Amino acid sequence: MDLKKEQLLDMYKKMVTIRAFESKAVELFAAGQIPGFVHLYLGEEAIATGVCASLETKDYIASTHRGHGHLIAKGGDTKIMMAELFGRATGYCKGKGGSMHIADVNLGILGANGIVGAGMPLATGAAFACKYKKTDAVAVAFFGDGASDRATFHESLNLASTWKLPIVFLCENNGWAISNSQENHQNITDISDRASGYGIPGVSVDGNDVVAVYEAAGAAIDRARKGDGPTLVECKSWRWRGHFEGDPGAYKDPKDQADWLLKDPIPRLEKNLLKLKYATQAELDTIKAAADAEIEAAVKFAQASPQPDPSELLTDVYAD
Amino acid sequence: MDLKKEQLLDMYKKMVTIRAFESKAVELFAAGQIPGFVHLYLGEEAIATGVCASLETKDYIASTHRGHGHLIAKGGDTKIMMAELFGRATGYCKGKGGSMHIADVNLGILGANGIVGAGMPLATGAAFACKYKKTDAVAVAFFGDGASDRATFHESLNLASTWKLPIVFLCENNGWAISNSQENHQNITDISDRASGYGIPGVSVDGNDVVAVYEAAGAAIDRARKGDGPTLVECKSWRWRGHFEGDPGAYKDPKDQADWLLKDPIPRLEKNLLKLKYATQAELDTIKAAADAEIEAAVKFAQASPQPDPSELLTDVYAD
Amino acid sequence: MKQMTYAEAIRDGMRVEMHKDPNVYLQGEDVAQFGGCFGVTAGLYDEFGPTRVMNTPISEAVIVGSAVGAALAGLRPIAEIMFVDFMGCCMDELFNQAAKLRYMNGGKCKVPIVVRTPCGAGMGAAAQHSQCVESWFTHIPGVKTVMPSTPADAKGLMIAAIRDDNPVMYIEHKQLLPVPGDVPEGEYVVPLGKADIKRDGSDITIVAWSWMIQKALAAAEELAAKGINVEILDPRTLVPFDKDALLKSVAKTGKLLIVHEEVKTSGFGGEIAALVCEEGFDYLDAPIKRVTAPDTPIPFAPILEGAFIPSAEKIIKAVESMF
Amino acid sequence: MKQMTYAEAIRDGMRVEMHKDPNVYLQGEDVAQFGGCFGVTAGLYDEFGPTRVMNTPISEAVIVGSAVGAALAGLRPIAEIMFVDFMGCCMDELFNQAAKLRYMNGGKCKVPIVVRTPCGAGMGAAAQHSQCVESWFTHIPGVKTVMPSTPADAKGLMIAAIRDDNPVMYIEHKQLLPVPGDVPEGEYVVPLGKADIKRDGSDITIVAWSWMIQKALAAAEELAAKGINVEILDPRTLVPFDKDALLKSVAKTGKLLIVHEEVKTSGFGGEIAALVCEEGFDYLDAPIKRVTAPDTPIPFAPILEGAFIPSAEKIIKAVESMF
Ligand SMILES: Cc1ncc(C[n+]2csc(CCOP(=O)(O)OP(=O)(O)O)c2C)c(N)n1
Ligand SMILES: Cc1ncc(C[n+]2csc(CCOP(=O)(O)OP(=O)(O)O)c2C)c(N)n1
Ligand SMILES: [Mg+2]
Ligand SMILES: [Mg+2]
Repeated sequence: MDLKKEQLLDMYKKMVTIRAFESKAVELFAAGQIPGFVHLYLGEEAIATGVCASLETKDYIASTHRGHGHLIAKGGDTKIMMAELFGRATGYCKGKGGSMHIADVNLGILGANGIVGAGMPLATGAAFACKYKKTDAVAVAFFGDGASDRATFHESLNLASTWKLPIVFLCENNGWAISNSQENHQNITDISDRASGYGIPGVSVDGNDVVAVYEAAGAAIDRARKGDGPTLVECKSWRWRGHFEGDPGAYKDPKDQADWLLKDPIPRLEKNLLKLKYATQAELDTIKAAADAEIEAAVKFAQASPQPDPSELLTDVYAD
Repeated sequence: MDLKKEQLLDMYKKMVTIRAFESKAVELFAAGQIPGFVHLYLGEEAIATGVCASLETKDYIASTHRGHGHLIAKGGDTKIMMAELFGRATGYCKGKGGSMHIADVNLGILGANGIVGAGMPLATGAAFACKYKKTDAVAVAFFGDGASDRATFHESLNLASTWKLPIVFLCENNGWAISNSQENHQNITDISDRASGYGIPGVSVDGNDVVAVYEAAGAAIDRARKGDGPTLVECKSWRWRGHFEGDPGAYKDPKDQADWLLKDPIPRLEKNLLKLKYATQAELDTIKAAADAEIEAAVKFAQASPQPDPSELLTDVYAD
Repeated sequence: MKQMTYAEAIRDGMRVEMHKDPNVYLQGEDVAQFGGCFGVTAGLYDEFGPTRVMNTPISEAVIVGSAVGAALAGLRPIAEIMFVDFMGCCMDELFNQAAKLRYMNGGKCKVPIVVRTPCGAGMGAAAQHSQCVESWFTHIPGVKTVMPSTPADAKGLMIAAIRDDNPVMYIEHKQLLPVPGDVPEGEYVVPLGKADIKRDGSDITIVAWSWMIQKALAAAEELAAKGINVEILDPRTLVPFDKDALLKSVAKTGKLLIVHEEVKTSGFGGEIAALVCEEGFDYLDAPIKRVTAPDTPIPFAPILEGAFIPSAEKIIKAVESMF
Repeated sequence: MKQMTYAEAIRDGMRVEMHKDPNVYLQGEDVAQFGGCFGVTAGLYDEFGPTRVMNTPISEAVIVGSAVGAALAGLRPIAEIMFVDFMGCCMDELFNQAAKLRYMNGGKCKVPIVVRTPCGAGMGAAAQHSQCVESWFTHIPGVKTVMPSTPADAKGLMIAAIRDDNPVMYIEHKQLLPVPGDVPEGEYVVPLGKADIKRDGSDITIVAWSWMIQKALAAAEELAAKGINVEILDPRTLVPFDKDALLKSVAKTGKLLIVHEEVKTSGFGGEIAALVCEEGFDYLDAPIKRVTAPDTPIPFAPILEGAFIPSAEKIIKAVESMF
């Protein structure tokens, strides 16, 4: 592990910001302030954070329906994000996208996506563009365990491998595809086992250990950047909430849920930081408080933002 | 190998019948007597023959655009087949299907298919029906190396494995997807390597050795019939002709082509039969001559058959 | 008669047939214990067990494709696609497989599958979870397309769809799922291809289906107060389409307004307009008009989504413009 | 001007843009050395090399989906789908990705891709390799749909399609590929959304596109001999659709016959009929009619396929019935 203090503290800041954003989204949804479907990243903060720590703005990511964490980790502004969740004109998508389509294209985000697995072909194409233009940028496709059963997984990994594209396929295995547990939707334990079918390396790591994620994803990103082609990285974690807000997640075994809550990635990183003496508890508390304050401000911004003008319905369909 | 004499001779008969049928199709297409697209099975006769030797009428197969061999091996009548290639009312599909859709549904054939890879989901469903109805029938999905890159490959193997369905995924790796050689469309050598991504066994065999095919496919079929779930079987062979008649196949290396022609599965089986003293050369010649005669008769039948009545255009769209 | 919601009525239709015919089974994402994303299949897993109500992986192509294969092998599958918006992930299986296998095999097989799927906007689900694309399916010979607007129709058409020997797209509207209504008990069948007059009238015919029937009914009440007596025709199934019923109504009223939630261009309204032009031109005493969604993706913000969905107000305005 | 076939003209359009803009590249099954299933891309691999003309695996979803991703990252991909019949294998990538990303992102990105694909019957290729389904694409806001009928249009529209910042379905007709014609050299652009009068006339307007222009022209010659002077309007692009040109023509002739090779129900003809009803009803002195393929899959036997395809004879009969 060759993580510097600032890097690790920056990851900590990202993770608690995601945590604060998502925790607030729980409240706001329950209070009826956020319309539509909201899929939260609570418990999975270490994955996006650990991965994006090795990415620059020029690099691409494809996000998912569970995309808030990806956007924050890639550098998104929580005010503009919150405004989008509220459907306001000041949001990233001018209120046209909402939680399921939230993205900042200027940060290299190829869209959050309401179609499970749809991000993989997009990221494959972006990776092709990086190779074609001979930039040293790379692409990362985030997707879930459920998405690893979709058509697009297979076609994307096969093409990316055959063309040796600079891409990382980053599977967030949180154990569930809505109500369907992993063992009910595929007959394998390690999704990284699928890599060999494409002639690429596959690796599985503890997705609740941000350092482990950073190292595995970082190595894969390096490999891609050097021109050695794609890697399949599986990060094993757990979806704390129901599939979307409103789903109580009654299908989960309470014991499993309790066990996983104990594996919370944030205290784990805290312990690490304290042990390394990179921060005191007071300093960590300050970072957390700042994240909470940032999100409070984001909510205020969103609430004070105007609704889109109804004429916006008809704009942005075609580019001229 | 526990193949009885009659079995082996029956395979020989099937193989030479396929050879005769396809050789005649070359001529007829060149002479302008067969319209549309014709994809020939020349050189791959051992695969369908070796596989179908373990199947009964109640068992299902999904065929492909290169389907004549499958149909003959599953028990199809060459007269009715030839009539279909000619587009005559007496053909298997009343002239509505042609070479690309030729099938006998009463032999458990789920259709030849013009959509690459489309047979795999169909066979998966038929295998589900076998399990659901608790018959001990099984399904075999034939598909090519090219088809192993399609969406449907992935989704079918995953579902069949998760549900432990009685099915064999039978890949005919003939080295080519039209003009694209295997190494240009996938970054693996053995397509059977894809099996582990679904938690099922995978095996690769010499597809020009009918006995090897029989054994590998037979073991997989047995496994399926016993309720132990799917197997991926890859049979390596070579497409002798262009992709379809009319394609000279100029992209093939002449040396590769010559090498593979030497691996002709029919003389290979002949040698075996002679060595085992299951037949004399004269007996084999008689079988061949009978096959040729059968195909001649099939052509006559087709040529003498009526065109479909134009009113047939509008029938068979819906079942009432 | 029993009072139940549209969702319950759909389920009741499936139940009746699953009890009657052991070859009927249900597969889809989260349809088992979870009861489906909208609760439509709740309880069926407990009632019929894990061999007849099955969760699938997220694999739309094989959900539909395996249903086709199972149907060829003698079963009568009901396959749920969680949102009609996802049909792009399994279009080949519907379009080139389910729809054509019978024809390509010279009529020697049949493909009795029902693809159940919810459509429609109104819940802030944005561009990929709110659409209506029924005209696509009507453009595929070999497929039937069913779009019930009431609980009773939902049940009766479900039973008819399951019994039909052809692939049927059965499209439920998300906004209608909680709507209650009287539903006949037992084997209640509404034949495919028979329209229903949802409101008798004499001055103008509105043809609408699914959720839009409610919008049309609301508009008709207000128009009645203004002295315009609207007839509302619900085709219930777009294929087969009950042309005779429509022509009869237009012959009576002389005017036709088409209302649909699909985007305008190449929505099924175009087909209806063309049909009436071809066979009922002389009945018309005013141009046929359409009230539809605009040609845009569906926006997230409620204020924009509200402007997207055809409203009673827009229907009223369009009707008034025709007098 | 240079004499070339429609296939050569398509290729010439691609060549011009590939020389001009290094971000334009081509991917698809067998498009490289093999030159594509119909030879349309022959020579491009030799001219532009393996980094700009690439064979893909048989993976339609990622052919289109990766084109979308590459476009988001600044390239201008041309993706070939070997037959339009296979669009069901990548419909989601067109429908929910290419078409909607711009809107869903509040206009902050663009998706300049061209999906080139051949359509049409007439070669005995049967039910899964002979279809026309353009109306599907016209039902997807965000996508443009181009269907050239002549070599010159093929080239000019190809260049316009590549330069367009939106996803464009560019649909070539297999029967037109070998047809020769005069084609301007260099950067010849035919703007999307501008119809062309393929034959001037005064008695009736026929709107047709792609291969059907040839059928309509043949019919018009015979009808001229019978004293009926047909105007043939080729919209060239269905989205955007040149409504003004059509209304102008119908205003002149008073009659409209729509001819398309798609099956009848929910073909684009319905949309045209509805448009003219809405905005040109008073111009009409006879009911709008359609000559289309019947609502069936496409049969293999040449005698049946011949009966499937709309013919000059059927057009003549339909025109005569309108006088
Ligand atoms: C093609 C498609 N099928 C189904 C859905 C409905 N759906 C949304 S999220 C989801 C589960 C996704 O599971 P996974 O990929 O593991 O991601 P997670 O939600 O666990 O993060 C499903 C089935 C969809 N949006 N798109
Ligand atoms: C979905 C789809 N994509 C492309 C094609 C065009 N096509 C027909 S056969 C073929 C090659 C198939 O290769 P393979 O699966 O190896 O079978 P083979 O022809 O070698 O037997 C292609 C690309 C098709 N029919 N369907
Ligand atoms: Mg998951
Ligand atoms: Mg092959």
